[in-house]
Amino acid sequence: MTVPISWYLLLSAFLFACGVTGFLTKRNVITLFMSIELMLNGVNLSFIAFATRLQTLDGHIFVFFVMVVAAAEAAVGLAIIIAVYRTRETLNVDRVNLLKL
Amino acid sequence: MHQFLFIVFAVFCAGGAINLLVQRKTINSALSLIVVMGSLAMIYLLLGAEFVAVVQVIIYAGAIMVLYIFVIMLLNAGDEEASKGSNVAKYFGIPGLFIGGIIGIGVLLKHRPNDTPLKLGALYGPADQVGMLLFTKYLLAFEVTSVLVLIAIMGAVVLARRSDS
Amino acid sequence: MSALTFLIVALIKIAITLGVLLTVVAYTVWLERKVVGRMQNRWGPSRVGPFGLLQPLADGIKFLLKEDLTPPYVEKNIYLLAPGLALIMALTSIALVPIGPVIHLFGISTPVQITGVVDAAGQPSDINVGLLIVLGITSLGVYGIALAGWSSNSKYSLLGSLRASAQMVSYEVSLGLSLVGVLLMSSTLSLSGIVHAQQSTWFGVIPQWFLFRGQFVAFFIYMIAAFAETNRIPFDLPEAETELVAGYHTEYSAMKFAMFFMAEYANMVTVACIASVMFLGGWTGPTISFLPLAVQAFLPLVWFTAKIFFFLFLYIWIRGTLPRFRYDQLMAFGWKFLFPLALANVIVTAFFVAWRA
Amino acid sequence: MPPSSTDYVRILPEIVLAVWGMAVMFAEPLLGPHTSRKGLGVFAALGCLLALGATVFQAQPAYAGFGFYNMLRVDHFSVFFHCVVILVALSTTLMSLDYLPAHKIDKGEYYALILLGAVGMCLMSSAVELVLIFIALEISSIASYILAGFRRHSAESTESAMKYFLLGSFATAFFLYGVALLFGATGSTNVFRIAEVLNTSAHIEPLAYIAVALIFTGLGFKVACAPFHIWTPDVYEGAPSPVVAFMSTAPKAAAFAVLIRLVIDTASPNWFWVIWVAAVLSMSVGNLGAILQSNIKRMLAYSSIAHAGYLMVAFASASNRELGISAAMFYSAAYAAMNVGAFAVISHMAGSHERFSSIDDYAGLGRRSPALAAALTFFLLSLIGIPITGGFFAKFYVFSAALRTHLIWLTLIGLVNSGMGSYYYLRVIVKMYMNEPRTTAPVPPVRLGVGLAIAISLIATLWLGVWPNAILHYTQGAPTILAGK
Repeated sequence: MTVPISWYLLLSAFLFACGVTGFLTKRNVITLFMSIELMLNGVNLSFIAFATRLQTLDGHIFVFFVMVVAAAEAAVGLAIIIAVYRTRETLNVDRVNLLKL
Repeated sequence: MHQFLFIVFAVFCAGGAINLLVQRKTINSALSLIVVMGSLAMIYLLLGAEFVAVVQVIIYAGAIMVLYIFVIMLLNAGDEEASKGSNVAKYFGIPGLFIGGIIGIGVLLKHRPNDTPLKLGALYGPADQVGMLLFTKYLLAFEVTSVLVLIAIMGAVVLARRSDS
Repeated sequence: MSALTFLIVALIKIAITLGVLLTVVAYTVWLERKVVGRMQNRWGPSRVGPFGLLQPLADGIKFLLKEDLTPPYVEKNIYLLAPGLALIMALTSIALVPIGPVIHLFGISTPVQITGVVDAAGQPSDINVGLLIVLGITSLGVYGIALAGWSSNSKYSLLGSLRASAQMVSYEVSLGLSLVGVLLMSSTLSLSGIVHAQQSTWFGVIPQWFLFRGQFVAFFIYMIAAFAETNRIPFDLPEAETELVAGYHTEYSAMKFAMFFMAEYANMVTVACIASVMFLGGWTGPTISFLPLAVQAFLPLVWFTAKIFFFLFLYIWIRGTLPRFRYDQLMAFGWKFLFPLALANVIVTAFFVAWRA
Repeated sequence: MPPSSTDYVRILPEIVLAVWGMAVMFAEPLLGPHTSRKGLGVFAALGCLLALGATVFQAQPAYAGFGFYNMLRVDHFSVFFHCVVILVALSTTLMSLDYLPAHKIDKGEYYALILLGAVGMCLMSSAVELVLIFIALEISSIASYILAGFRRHSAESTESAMKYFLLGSFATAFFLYGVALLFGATGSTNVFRIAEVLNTSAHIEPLAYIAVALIFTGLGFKVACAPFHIWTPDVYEGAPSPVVAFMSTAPKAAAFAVLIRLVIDTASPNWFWVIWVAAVLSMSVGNLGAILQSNIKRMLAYSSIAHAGYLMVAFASASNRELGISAAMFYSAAYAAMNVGAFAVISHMAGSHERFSSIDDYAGLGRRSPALAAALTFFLLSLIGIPITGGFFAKFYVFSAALRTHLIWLTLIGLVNSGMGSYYYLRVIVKMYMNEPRTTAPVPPVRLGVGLAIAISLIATLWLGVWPNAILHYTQGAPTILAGK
């Protein structure tokens, strides 16, 4: 039994879309960050699926770099959250509104 | 078997992703994200990317998400409050996403003729070969990531350290 | 081997391993009480059965029959999930540990390892990235503790679990790095492959364990980090009872508490297994030729068990001896001493391996 | 085959910057808590100078070409952007020497972050492999996020960092998805290989179009062109002024470099209408937004969106490779010079806690500090595009490139926008010379660091405005090389 590659790509697109939706609708900063992680995960699945179709390990390598970047982003992002929380005492993005958007 | 396993984990994945959106409690969202990551690791295994799968568990589920949970606990992030903020993003973003999704699916469906079927473990990615590639062809990228990590560490320390009185 | 036989063999192996593991866990508790008792000039448990040998059974019955409280204001789902998660993660990793060589029983050959199989050429093989899976499962173990503390809705629990997760994440780095030296020398990530790399001896006497092949620094780093990973004295800050009542399991009682308890001891056993596989040659050991063949077949298991119990005794011994660290000392020790040392060990080993090649 | 010594020369500027950054990082904890970090800043500036020297060394024809397993490529194009980025880093370092102590954020990590961030920006201009481009992009972005929040006790600064981070990572995810699809559609992550596949194969996979759109979205966020500009005003307002000088120019120039390499070299021309739309939107939104602002940093933020729009005009005309690309390169250099200069003056004027950042605070500056006012006037005139300034020739080349590729409407819209834009720049100048000062407090004396930063920008702007041929000649060499395999 085989699985067509488009199934993998659809799943990956779905995860990405969920991430985008979360980013646009959620109000808690930490959840927003998690939505971004979800988007990156969706992308990773695409990389692996394409690598499998093309029979090259380059896609796997890309996933490693994405993971490193995600880890770095998480560290910096959570530090920023802590800094924001210290000056504001809130995690709601709508209340972080000193600078008008 | 492959199809069955794929469907099971894909359902877990999609369910976790949806649950992340629906949940109001931050910690529940985080847990559903862990479920997504775990099932993605299983899907990588199905494709034969064993090393990537394990690293996915160790890095994503074992390190990054622990950090998230840690911060959630540290800041005592409870329920998400429903607030009325600017909804511009929603009004433009969601329809945009919808249209983008339709285009994407359209492309994929149109693509159907050369839709490659993937067998179980179709591209075997053992640790030694991945490492070989990492230290030859991608050597520069690998070295440059150290700068990235250094910046991240430094930034985290600078931004989150206690007030220097 | 047909699929059905494979399945049956695997199930039998799982059942046996799980049974043995849980027994070992139960009797480690007994051993601990007994040994610590002797160290402190007490008797330890002595009433239930000869030498108190039935004490674990009595404890188990007690845990089962006690009232199972769920405090109000807890996050119910996560509160119930956490102990299960901790126990499952603790029990899972034993599946990857090679406990013995290939055995032949009833016309079936199979290695004494749940994930191990015999390939077409009759050679034992297991998962290629076995060690990484063990590390992955260990890194997931922190969720049980973190979630327990979070969901209990109590400040002691929260503080305990914050400490625990920070501690485990920090020491995991040194733990992982300390194993890299061994990986460089054995050039495989498969656990049974690592055991095979240590099979030969020098002069027919001294075993070529990685501990004797220059990895003793790594061994000590591993042991220290492992103590911190399992939250044992002198690194048991998450449950430091003088400050935090009982840390993350303050709000747990009866069977749910017992699950945390079992998870901790199962983790100790796993850590000991990995230590003996990575540094002490796993199930390898001297063959004693005058014994009958049937007994000799079981010698590897004996060696393995002996090594495990050596480590378990070490745990108990240290518990009876050392005081607890202060939390900032613990963090400083992990990051400022252990981590650079582990890194240095990796670099030195890498140079050595490259020079030999 | 291990990399040769030539390979290392090809990343020499990056090596110098990285080593200097790490040296600053290591030196920081060795200094006592009350020691001034000015010495570290001077040291970092020296590192920038050395990196500039390394770039000049690298520019010799002997070192041109691919390096590190075809990961990067040294050519006119990369050398040009290296110089821009390193000069911006140098000016930022110099203007921060006195800003940091005044705001009680005198930390060595600041300089280390600028140097290490510059590593990423330099690599962005020379990388030809998407893996490396992605990592370099992230280095530059993450360094900018942290720098934006460097005044971490100020609510504005942390808020700016948060918004920048959120939208920046969001954009990164889009970029990455685009890369993944491009990888799937063409089977490679090498820019030249991708270009080859897309330009030669008879049937381009539709996936490639989606991929380019996603990549464009991601990079559009980074260069702040409309409709992906919303983060810009908030982030620029909250971030420390020297940091704004840095992140409104260097990462942007680098992102434009990536955009040039990727979009122009890989996409077939039917994509240029998207750039056309983005250019028109950016110019209009930027200029209209800027008119409404009362805070000078916000005003310049909107102006930077408008300038991104002008740059996009150059892109839209890049179907004529020679003119479009060289105009875009010239524009990014000119914009960097004049914007850094303007922000150098602003960061000097800002006072503690960035109190004086309203346009009204600049009233009467012509009398209070004639030299500063003259410098700011010069930079603002350059932003308008008055002759003898770099801004003039930048706009001139962009619009003439557009005209030569028969983009009449785009040129017209651009010119109208240019006229509209002059209003808000002139408003500041009028305020400075015609209005009464609000306070009698003397403007703090200009120290050496800020003075040098202003001088560098002034000279660069003037040079580009008076004698543009040398630069132009150099940039015109780039496109032919860029195209060649």
